[in-house]
Amino acid sequence: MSVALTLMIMLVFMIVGMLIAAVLDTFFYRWLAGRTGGSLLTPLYAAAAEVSRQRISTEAPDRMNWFLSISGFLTLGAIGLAVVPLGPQSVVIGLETSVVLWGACESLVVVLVFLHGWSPNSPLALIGAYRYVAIGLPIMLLSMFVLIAAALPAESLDLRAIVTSQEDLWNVIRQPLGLPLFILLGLSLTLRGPLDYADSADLAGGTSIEDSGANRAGWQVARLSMLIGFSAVAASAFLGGYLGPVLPGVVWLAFKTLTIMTVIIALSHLLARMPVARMLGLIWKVLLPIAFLDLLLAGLVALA
Amino acid sequence: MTDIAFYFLSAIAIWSGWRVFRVDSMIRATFALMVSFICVGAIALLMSADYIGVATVFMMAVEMMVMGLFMVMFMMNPAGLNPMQMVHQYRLSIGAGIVAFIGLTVAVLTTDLPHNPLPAGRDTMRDLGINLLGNSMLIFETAGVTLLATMLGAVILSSRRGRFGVSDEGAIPPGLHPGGTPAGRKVEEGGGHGGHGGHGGHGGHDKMTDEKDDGQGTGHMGHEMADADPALSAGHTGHGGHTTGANPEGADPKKPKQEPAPDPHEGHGTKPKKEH
Amino acid sequence: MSWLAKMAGLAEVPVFVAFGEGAPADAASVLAKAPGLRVVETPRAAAILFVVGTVPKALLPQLHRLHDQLPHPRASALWHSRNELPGATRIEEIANISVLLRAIHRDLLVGSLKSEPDFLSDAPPNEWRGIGPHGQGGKGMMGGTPYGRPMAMTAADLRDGLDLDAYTADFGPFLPMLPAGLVLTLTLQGDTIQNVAVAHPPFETQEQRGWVLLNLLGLPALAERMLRATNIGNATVKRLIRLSGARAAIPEGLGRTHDGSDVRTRFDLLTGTSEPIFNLHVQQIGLDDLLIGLEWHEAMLVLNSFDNASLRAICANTSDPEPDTMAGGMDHGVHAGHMS
Amino acid sequence: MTTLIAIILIFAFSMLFTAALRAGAAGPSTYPQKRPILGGSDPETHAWQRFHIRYYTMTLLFVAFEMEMMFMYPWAVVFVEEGPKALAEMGMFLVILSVGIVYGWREGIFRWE
Repeated sequence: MSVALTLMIMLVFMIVGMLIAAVLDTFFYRWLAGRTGGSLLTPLYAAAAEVSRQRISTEAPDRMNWFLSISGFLTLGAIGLAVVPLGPQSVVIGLETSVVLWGACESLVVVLVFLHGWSPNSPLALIGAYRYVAIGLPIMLLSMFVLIAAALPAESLDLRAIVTSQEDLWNVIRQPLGLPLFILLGLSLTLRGPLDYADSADLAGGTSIEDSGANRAGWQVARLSMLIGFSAVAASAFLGGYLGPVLPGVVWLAFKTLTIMTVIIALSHLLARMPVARMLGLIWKVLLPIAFLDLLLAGLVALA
Repeated sequence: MTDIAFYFLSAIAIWSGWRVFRVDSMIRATFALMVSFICVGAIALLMSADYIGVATVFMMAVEMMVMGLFMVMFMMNPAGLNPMQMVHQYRLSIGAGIVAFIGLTVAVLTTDLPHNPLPAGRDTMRDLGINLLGNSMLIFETAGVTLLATMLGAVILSSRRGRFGVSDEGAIPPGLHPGGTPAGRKVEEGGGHGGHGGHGGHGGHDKMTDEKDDGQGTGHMGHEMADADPALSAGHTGHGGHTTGANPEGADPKKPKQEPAPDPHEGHGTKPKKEH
Repeated sequence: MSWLAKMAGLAEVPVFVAFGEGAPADAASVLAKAPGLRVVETPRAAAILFVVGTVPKALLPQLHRLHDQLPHPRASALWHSRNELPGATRIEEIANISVLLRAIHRDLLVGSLKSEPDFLSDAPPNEWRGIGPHGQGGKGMMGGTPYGRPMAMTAADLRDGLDLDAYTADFGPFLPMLPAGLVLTLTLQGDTIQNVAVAHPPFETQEQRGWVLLNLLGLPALAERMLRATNIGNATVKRLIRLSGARAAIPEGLGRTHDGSDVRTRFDLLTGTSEPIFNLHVQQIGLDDLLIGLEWHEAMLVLNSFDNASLRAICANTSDPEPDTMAGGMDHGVHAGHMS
Repeated sequence: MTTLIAIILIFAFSMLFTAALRAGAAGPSTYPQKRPILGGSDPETHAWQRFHIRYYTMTLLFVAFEMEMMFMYPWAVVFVEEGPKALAEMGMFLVILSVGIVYGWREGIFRWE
C-alpha cells in the first residue's frame, strides 16, 4: 500500500477513534454517575458550542506557546498512530527505531503540557504545569523499560517487528507486567483520572483553567488524539497489533485499540488520585522496581 | 530533495539557536534551543543515523524541560516581562563567537573526513549494540559508574536533607573534635534562614517588609544558583547568574544596601536591555 | 454557520455556579439532577453564570469580576438570591431551572439574546501603555508594572530556605474547590502554602460536602452519583468508593487535629463509609496550623474535610498574619510538613 | 526522508486544524475578561515568577537515569543474539544505577521538599 493511502486510512482511524472515545467517555461517566437520558453525542455538541464561544486571552500570555502547545499535543497523538503498522505492509512512519521515536513523543508531551500551563500566566495553571512535570518525567522511565522489554523478543526497535514477533504469543501474556505499567503511562499522557496532575479538579481545571472557546475545544481534541495514539501503540506492542485471523488487519487493530481505550477510560473514572508527593514516591520506590522486574523476566523468557 | 530538507532544517536550527539569545522569556529561550536540537536530530535522520537522530530529540526534550525548570527557578524576571539583554560582556562574546566559528570552519574544511557510505539496509542499531557489548564494554560500564557519580553528586549538592543533617544547619562544617565548635568560619546568627551561609554579604533577610517595593531586591540570585545546584549551572552555558543588584533604576533608598558578593557568577549578570 | 449554532444548541448548558449566603443545602444536588446542565469548574468554560443565594455586599466586587471573566456570548441567572445583576434572569422554581437555562443558552447561540456586557470598565489594573523605555510599563529587570501588574518578589521559604518568589493573592470566594464564601489570602512558593489568612469566612450552610472530596480525588463521576443518591450511605456508592482506593489515596495523618481525626477519618464520615467514632472538636486550631507547609492538593483536601460549623470555627481561630509571619511559619512547618 | 515528510505533514495539519477552530467566534478580550481566574479575586502580581519547584533533586537524578536508558535501546536489539553475556552486563549496569536511586531515596529526594 502506498504511504498516501495509509495516511488517509490513518486519518479516518483517528477521527472515528476520537468520536468513539468521546462517546465512550460520556457513556462511562453517565453510567457511573447514575445519570440516565441525554444524547451520547453530547461531546460533539459541546465542541460546537465551545467553538462558537469567544476565545479569551489573559493579561500577558505567551500566545505563541499557547497555540503551539495545543497543536503540538495534537501532532504527537497523531505521530503515535503514525508509527503503528496498520497492516503487514502499511505504516506511515516506517522507522527502524520507531519505539524510540514514540519515546521522544512521550517526552515532548511533558514539554507541551508544561507549556500549556505556563502560557496563560495564571497561578493555578502554573501549578498544574509544574506538578505535571514532576509525574510526567519519572513515569516515562516505566514506559521505556516495558517497551525495551517488548523489543527483546523482536530483536528490533521497530514496532513492525515487535508486532510480527507476537505471532505465536502476545506480549501481554509473555510479559504480564508490561501492559499494566504501560497503561499507567497512558493515563498520564492523556491527563486522565489517577494520573491527571495537570488538569485536575483541585486546581479548577489546572493547565486548562484559562482555556475558553477554540482553545478549550482544541485541547480536548488533542487529548483525545493522544488517547488514540497511545492506545494504538499499546495494542501493537502488547496485543499483537494488526495480527488476527479472517478479518483485515486494520479491523483487528481497531478492536484492540478500542479495548485499551476502554480500559483507560474506565480506570480514569474508577481510580482515585493521590497527592502528587505520594505518587512521586510510589513511582520511584514501587513501580520502577516492578519495571526492572518486568525487564528481567522478559529477558529470561526471551533467552529460554 | 534531501538537499532541500537539509538546508531547510539547518536554517531552522540556526535561526532558533539565534533566537535563544534574543528572546526575553527563559522558557522561550529554553525551548528555542530544544527546537534547534530537534532540527539537528532530524538532520541525523537524513544521514541514516536513525538512532542518534531520534535519541537526540528524546534526550533534548527531557533535558531542556529540566533546564527550563531551573532557569525559571533561579533567574530574575524569568518570563521576560521586562525586556532584557541575554548576552553579557557583549564585545567579548562577539569576539569569542567569531573565533569559535573560524576555528570550527577551519577544522571542518581541513580535516580529511572519512568517506565510506553505508550500504543500504545496514542495521546500524545492531552494530551499535554489538559494539557496546564487545569492544566498548569497558566504556559502557564506566559510563554507568560515571552516571552514578553524577547522581550522587547531584543529590548531595541539591538535597536539603543530606548526610550531615538538614542543609540549613548542615552547611556548618563539622567540629575538629566530636561535639566541638564548627571548624573554620563563624556561623551567622539566625542561621535558620541560612543555607547560603558560605556566601557572605547577602544583607536584608528582613525582606518581607519591602516585598512590595518597586525595585528588584533580588540580590540573592547568584548565591542560590551556587547553593542549590552548581552542577546545573554548567548546563546554563552563557547565561549563568546575575549580577547582584546591578539595576540602575528602581533602587529603593530604604532598602538595605546589597553588598556585591565575591561570587563566582559575578559579572555574568543578565542586564536590562539598553535603551535605544 | 447555522448548522454549527444548531449543533451547539443541542449541547449541555455549561453553568458556572457562584454560591452566596442562604443557598439551599441541596443546591449542588439539584443542579446535578437537572437534565441538560453541566456544572463546570472554571468560568472560562461557562456560558451562564448561575448565582445561588445572596452574595453579601462585601463580595460583590468579586462577583462582578467573576461575571466579566465569562466568554461571550454569556448570560447570568439568579436563584434564591436577593442580588441585583443587570440583565440576569431570576428563577423562582426548581422545575424551571433546566428549561430556562437551556432556552437562554439557545438564544445566546443564535444571537436572539444579546450577550451581557462587562460590569467593569475596560482598563488595565495599572496603566502601562507607553510607560518605560520599551513601552510595556516596566523598568529595569523586575520593576514597574509590565503589562499592568508588578512582578512577584522574593521571600525566604519555610521548607528549604531558598529565597525565591512568593506569590501572594486572594483565592476565592467563587472557586469550586473552596467552600462557598471562603476567601483565603495565600502566600505560595511553588505549590506549597507559606502563609494563610482568612479574608472572608465561609457562609453558613447545611450542605454536605463529601462529594467535593471525591471530586478533589479525581472521581467526578462518583461525586455526581453521591449527589444523586437519596441517602448518604448508599450501598453502591460505598462499594465504588472502596473500589477506587480513595481512602488509601489520602495520606495518613494529613490535617490531623487535636481530637485525633485526620482527613482520612473525616472522609469516611463525610462519605458515610464509617460511623462517627470520635467527636470533632476544633478549639485552638486555626487554618494556619493546618495548611502552612502543605502542597496545594493536600491543602484542598484538608480544607474540604471539615463540616461547615467546624470550618467556620477554624477560620475564626486563624490568627491574623503579623509582620514576622515567617518566623511563625517556621514553627508551623515543623508539624505540618510531615508528609512523605 | 518519508518519516520527515510525514511528521511535517502531520504537524502542519494539526496547526491548520487548531487555527481553523479559531476562525469562528472571535472578538478581542477586554481587561476585566483577561484577569486570571482566582474565583473573583484580583491578583496583585503576575503569576510568572521564580517558581519554587519542590522536586528539583529528583529531576537531576532523572536526567542521569534517562541518559543511561539510551544505552539500553541498542542493547535490546542484540540481547537475544548475545544471550547471558548481555543479561549479565546490563544487570551490572542497572545495579550500579540502582545504587543511585537507593541513595536518593535515603536522602529523601522523592518528597516534596
